[in-house]
Amino acid sequence: MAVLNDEQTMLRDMVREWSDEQSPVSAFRKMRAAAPAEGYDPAAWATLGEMGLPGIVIPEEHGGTAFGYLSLGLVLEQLGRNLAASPLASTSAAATAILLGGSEALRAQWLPQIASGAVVATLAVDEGPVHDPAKIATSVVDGKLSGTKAFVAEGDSASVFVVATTDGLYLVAGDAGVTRAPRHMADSRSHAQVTFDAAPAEKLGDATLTAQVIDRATAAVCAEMLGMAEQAFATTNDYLKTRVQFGQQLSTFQALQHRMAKMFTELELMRSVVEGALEAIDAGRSDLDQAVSLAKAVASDTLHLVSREMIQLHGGIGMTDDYDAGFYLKRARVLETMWGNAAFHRERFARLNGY
Amino acid sequence: MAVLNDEQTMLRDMVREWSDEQSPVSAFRKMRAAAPAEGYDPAAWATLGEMGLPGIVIPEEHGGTAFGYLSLGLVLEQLGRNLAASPLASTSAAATAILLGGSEALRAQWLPQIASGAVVATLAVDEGPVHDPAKIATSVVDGKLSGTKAFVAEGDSASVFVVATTDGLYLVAGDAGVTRAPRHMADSRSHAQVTFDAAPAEKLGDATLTAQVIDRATAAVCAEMLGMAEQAFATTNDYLKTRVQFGQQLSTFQALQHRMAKMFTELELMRSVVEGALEAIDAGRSDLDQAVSLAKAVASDTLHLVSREMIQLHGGIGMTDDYDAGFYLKRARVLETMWGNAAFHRERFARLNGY
Amino acid sequence: MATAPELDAPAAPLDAFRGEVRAWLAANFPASLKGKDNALSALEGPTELSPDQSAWQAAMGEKGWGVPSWPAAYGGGGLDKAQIRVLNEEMARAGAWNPIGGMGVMMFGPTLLEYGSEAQKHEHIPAIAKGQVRWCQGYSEPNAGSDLANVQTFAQDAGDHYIVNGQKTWTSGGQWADKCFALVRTDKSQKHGGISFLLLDMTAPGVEVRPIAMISGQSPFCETFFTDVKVPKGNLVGREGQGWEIGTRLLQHERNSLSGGGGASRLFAGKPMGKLAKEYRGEDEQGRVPDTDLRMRIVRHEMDSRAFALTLRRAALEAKSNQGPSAATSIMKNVGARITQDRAELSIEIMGMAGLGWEGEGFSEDELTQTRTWLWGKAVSIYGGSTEIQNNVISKRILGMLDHQ
Amino acid sequence: MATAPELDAPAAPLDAFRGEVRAWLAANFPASLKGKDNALSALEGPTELSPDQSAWQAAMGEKGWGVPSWPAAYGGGGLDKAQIRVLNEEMARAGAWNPIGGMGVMMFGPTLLEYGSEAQKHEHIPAIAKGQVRWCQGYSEPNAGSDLANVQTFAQDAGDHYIVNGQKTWTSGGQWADKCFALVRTDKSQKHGGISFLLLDMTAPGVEVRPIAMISGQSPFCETFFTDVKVPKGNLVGREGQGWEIGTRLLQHERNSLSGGGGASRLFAGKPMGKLAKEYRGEDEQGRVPDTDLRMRIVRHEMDSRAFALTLRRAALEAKSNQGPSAATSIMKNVGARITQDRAELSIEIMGMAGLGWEGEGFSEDELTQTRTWLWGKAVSIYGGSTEIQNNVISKRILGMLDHQ
Repeated sequence: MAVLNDEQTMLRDMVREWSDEQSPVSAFRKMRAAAPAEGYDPAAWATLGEMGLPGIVIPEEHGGTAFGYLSLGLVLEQLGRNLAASPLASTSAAATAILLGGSEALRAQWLPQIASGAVVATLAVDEGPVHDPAKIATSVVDGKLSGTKAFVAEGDSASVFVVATTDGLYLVAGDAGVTRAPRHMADSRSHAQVTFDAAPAEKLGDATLTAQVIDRATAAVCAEMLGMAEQAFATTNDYLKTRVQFGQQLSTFQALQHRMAKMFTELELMRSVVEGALEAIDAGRSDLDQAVSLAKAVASDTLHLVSREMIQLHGGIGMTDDYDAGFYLKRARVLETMWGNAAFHRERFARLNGY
Repeated sequence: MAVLNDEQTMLRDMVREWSDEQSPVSAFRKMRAAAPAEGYDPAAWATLGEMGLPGIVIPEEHGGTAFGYLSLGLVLEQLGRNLAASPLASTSAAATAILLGGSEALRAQWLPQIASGAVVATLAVDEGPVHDPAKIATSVVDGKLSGTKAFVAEGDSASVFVVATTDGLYLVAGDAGVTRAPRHMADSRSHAQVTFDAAPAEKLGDATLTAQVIDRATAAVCAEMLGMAEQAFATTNDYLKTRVQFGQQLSTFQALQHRMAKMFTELELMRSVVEGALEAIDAGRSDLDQAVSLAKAVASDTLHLVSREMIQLHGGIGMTDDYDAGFYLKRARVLETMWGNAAFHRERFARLNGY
Repeated sequence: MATAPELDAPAAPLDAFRGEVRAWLAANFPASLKGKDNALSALEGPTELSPDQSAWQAAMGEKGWGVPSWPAAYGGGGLDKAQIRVLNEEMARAGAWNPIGGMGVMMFGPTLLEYGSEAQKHEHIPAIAKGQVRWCQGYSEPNAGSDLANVQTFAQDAGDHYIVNGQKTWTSGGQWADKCFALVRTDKSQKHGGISFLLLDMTAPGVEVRPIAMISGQSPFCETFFTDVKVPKGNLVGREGQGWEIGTRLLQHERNSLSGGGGASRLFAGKPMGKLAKEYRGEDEQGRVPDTDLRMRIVRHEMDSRAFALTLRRAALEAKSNQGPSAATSIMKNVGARITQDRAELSIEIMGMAGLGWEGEGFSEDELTQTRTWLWGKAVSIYGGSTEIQNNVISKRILGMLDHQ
Repeated sequence: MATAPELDAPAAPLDAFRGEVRAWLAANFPASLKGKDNALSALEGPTELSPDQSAWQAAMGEKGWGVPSWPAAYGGGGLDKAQIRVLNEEMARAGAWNPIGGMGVMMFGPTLLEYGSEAQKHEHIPAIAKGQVRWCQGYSEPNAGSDLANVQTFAQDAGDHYIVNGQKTWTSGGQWADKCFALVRTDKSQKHGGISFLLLDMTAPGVEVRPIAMISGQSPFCETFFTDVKVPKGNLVGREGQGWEIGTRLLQHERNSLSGGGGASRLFAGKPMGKLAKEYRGEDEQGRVPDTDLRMRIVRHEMDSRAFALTLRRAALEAKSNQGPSAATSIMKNVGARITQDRAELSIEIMGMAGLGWEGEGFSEDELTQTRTWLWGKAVSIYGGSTEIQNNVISKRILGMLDHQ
């Protein structure tokens, strides 16, 4: 746990309490059964809005709290622990793009609405099933944006899109020229293919901004992954202490103890790199690209391990849909894939380090 | 264990008995202390010669037994178990080169002397510290061979060299134009830098032959590695049953049991791929290059694991020079490196499979 | 010069049999079914058979070739190993597959042939051979986990019959099964020795099944409840108290079919990973998979698969020779599970988001199948003796290690 | 807006102290010794000090800056944490290193400051601070392994002194040590409570040491035999029976120095792996390490190293705040050992045969050192609490798991 100031500690404790009491995994299970068109529970999102969470990375002048990315990470970690479905990560990344690249008019138009939770925004970058910011065909001609984006998170509900094009980052708002096709994925969250056909667009910045925004979106995802890994591990640890086989608690079997100890070791390293990336963003460090690739690679590998071991160490019950382990496993792979998997970020890290 | 015919079973049992009784690891320890110029115990080599082992891959018409590579592997495995220092692997690979590429006159001249153990032969390919058959500068002009070969196994004692050049494989015999500089390595075996300065050379074959001979030399090394891994594991398993800590045999600790079970699993796979490569050579299979790369990669990884775990599971005593674990560790890394390490063979395997 | 024995040596004297098989297949295997076998179908439950499927099942059932090694006297094929190999080769050549399967064939039939009475064999074996009766397994109980001997389901002696009460779980195909072979307790005074092997009718009064939904979206298992179920004593296989011996023997058949080919090799089916990667990721200027990290992990997996295939071959050769059972057999379950799971994880990684589809538009049928295969595959290291149990077995039985005192 | 606390925040009020340090270093640190510290020197034993080395040791000893946090009253530097950071920064800037080290500094001194009598502190601490007396550790015994409480060496009460008999092993630097702090048994009726912490003179009659040759070719450890060794009772630290408490406290100092920096970070020293790989393997047309498999393993290692560095930083920040001791501390030993060993294995792999030289012609000095470093590094997961013991500790103390009953 990073060293927090008082307001960060309060924020974390508030969200943790809300998550455990109002949004446990059973809330996600209900949402899955209800299958709302948005891909999340609108009432829960409204509550997050009342708590001011959509404004964490938005300046106070635009209705936010400007707590920054470490604070956003604390929130996403707590939500991730119980798999809360919310558009907070996507909306915050899009807000950051508007903040960093938007004109004063654009900021004034959109940031307050985002901060209040009234508008859901998202980032639309990849055009295929694998993250590859170098492979973008979407283009803008005379202020009209055309192209198809695959697997856009929160694409079902977003009314503001921050879109990567051959010419940098653009903002598309409203429904004109926008077609959504939902993609039902294993994690039961919102993903959609979004097609832009001469949609009116306003420029936010060039390819440098695209990269900056993707790095921030990636760090946010890492925070959600940290919470998931933490809780998947804790749930498994509790289960081993409850379950009796051959007359012994599973937690007394040394082979399992050492596996858990090794997983705990990886989790501590994961926490360090994820918090390190969030802090690097807040500090505006020049090597934050490396910090983010380090975080995403380690977070992906660790969550992969923990989600696999959660199933294996639970045995048969972990394979059942009535139990929560499958939710962690499915969401884990989606987040591992999002914004580049461990392999992508290892390659990027090597190149950034010149070898 | 591959299915053996009667003569193979007899051969294996004979060598195993000799190795355990006449050439245990203590014999290697004595050889290290005595540090003979040859890099092995000449008396032991003479005994192997009397047993007919240097002729295993040599046809009967040239004084050998023509048992083939699976049989050679059985012998090297048994010698490897107790780390016997002998030039058998190098000599056999060189003999294979003469057999496959040599004129009738060359075969008649050298194979009988090799089969009897009177002449030690070896293969000289690499010119740097890392195996790379694509990087060869040694060349032949008017039948005179010039170039420098690094880390030639048995380079201290060999009187016949099979040398890779820009133009394929050549045979250099005797001392004319040949200079040796010993390289004292961690495994306390014979390695030398050998410089050829216009040494008289006879051609054996082109680059295809070079590749064929290296594959056979590699498979022979894998067999030695198999014996080493087998014995390192068995010694460790015995130790865990002897050693008592906290009032319990180490072998009763489940965390160690599972580690040993996993290592045993890898060893069984290792045996399959090593025997598979040797059988592919004897059967003249067209995909023996893949079989050899598979064997060397798996053998290297497995011996690496077993030799590391041998030290770790022995604890402090494994770190002492009085104990044998260090010998296995040091020899393991040399053989892992020889003829390409696991990384080299994984790359080669991928290319051979077209991806 | 010594040569290694060939597993696939040509069998010339079998030419006549080969001709017979080929002709029979040509006459009986409907061309419309060529290659239409589906590895996941067992998880989805029985579907309505098409007329061609029904005809094919009836033909194979009549011929006994669905269970080619079983005695002809009980409706089996009565073939020897060489003939079975020819049959398999010709089936593969014709794109035909075996329509007779399930637990009756893989596990229960071989066990009943060994332990059953004449009456029991005549009653049950022909129906299995024809694919007419589905069997399920009543072993696992709630809270017992890997401790199979912890049987609480009790069969009370009531003269000429038993009254069975208790609960089983992980009953594979329980909702579709006609009958159940179960471990029940007939004696509470001893753990292993109090277990008996009993055959139950799933349609009998007092039997209730509830399907269990799995993470892969399928429900191939049930919870099964027995409440005062009346079972004739003629349904006891072997003696009272012999159930643990019979039950573990049956598990050997299960393991052989899981590791030797059956389940595991079906899951291996499909294209090489390198090929799949090139389809989804393209190739670089040197013709390589461009993601170097992924590529090196594909190599490791493909090498692991080949090493496993060579080990299966080696164990088969060793079993044929006089060397006795191969120690390699003990690793099959774990390595098979590892390769199955690694393959699935690599596949979905290669496909990216497309490998994580659940249903609906935007995914190919292969992609949606891959998601389910990946999730279902997590079971292979849990069921039929978990990886942890296998490691215990290796360390105790093969390596001679003892329990903590 | 919230910002993370900075570990390396500028310390303006320390400017005067910084100036003092800089001036003192300029006056006292011999330029010839710049950067000449050697991580392996501790394994090779003491060497003849050059005049410059002697002068540097004497200067630092006199100043007390070799043990900067120790009280000035006992010859220490008497500096606070902020001052120590400045000292370290200025030392690094000047290429200077601490010539005062060894077990007396790392482990025994801090423990004696906590548990020793005034007389003991005045007798021993200043000599350690000046680097004049070498200490060794008498903990491990043959056949005890990781079970440190299995102490057999017996100290018989003989009035004003003890008569000590027994054998210790893994006595680090025993052959070069002047004194030894040892765990001895003063009561055979209880395991932990019968252990006492005793100081012995290595030159006393009845003490014999035999160096143990290691696989790396060095002999940094000894077997130590005590035969009727007479030890005054004034050499008992704390009470009789308090030895286990004092001894484990001392091990905390050892672990802190191994994981926090000291030993481990010394072994990390050296160039980045990517750079080393390019030196030995060249680069491809895109400037990458050409061996793709090796390259991806280098990335993993470098990432692991950075994650560890970030964890060290995080634990330090957490310790400074009021959050209490960080759970991250429990992983330091194992991760430090893993990184040290992975680094060494990667280094010799990169170098190929050149990384496996033992002695003589054909290898650079760096290459020969690398071989020894690799081999010696196998010890870091064994000594000072093996990886297995650390995993036991994590699972019991952090994860709350219990022993098998």
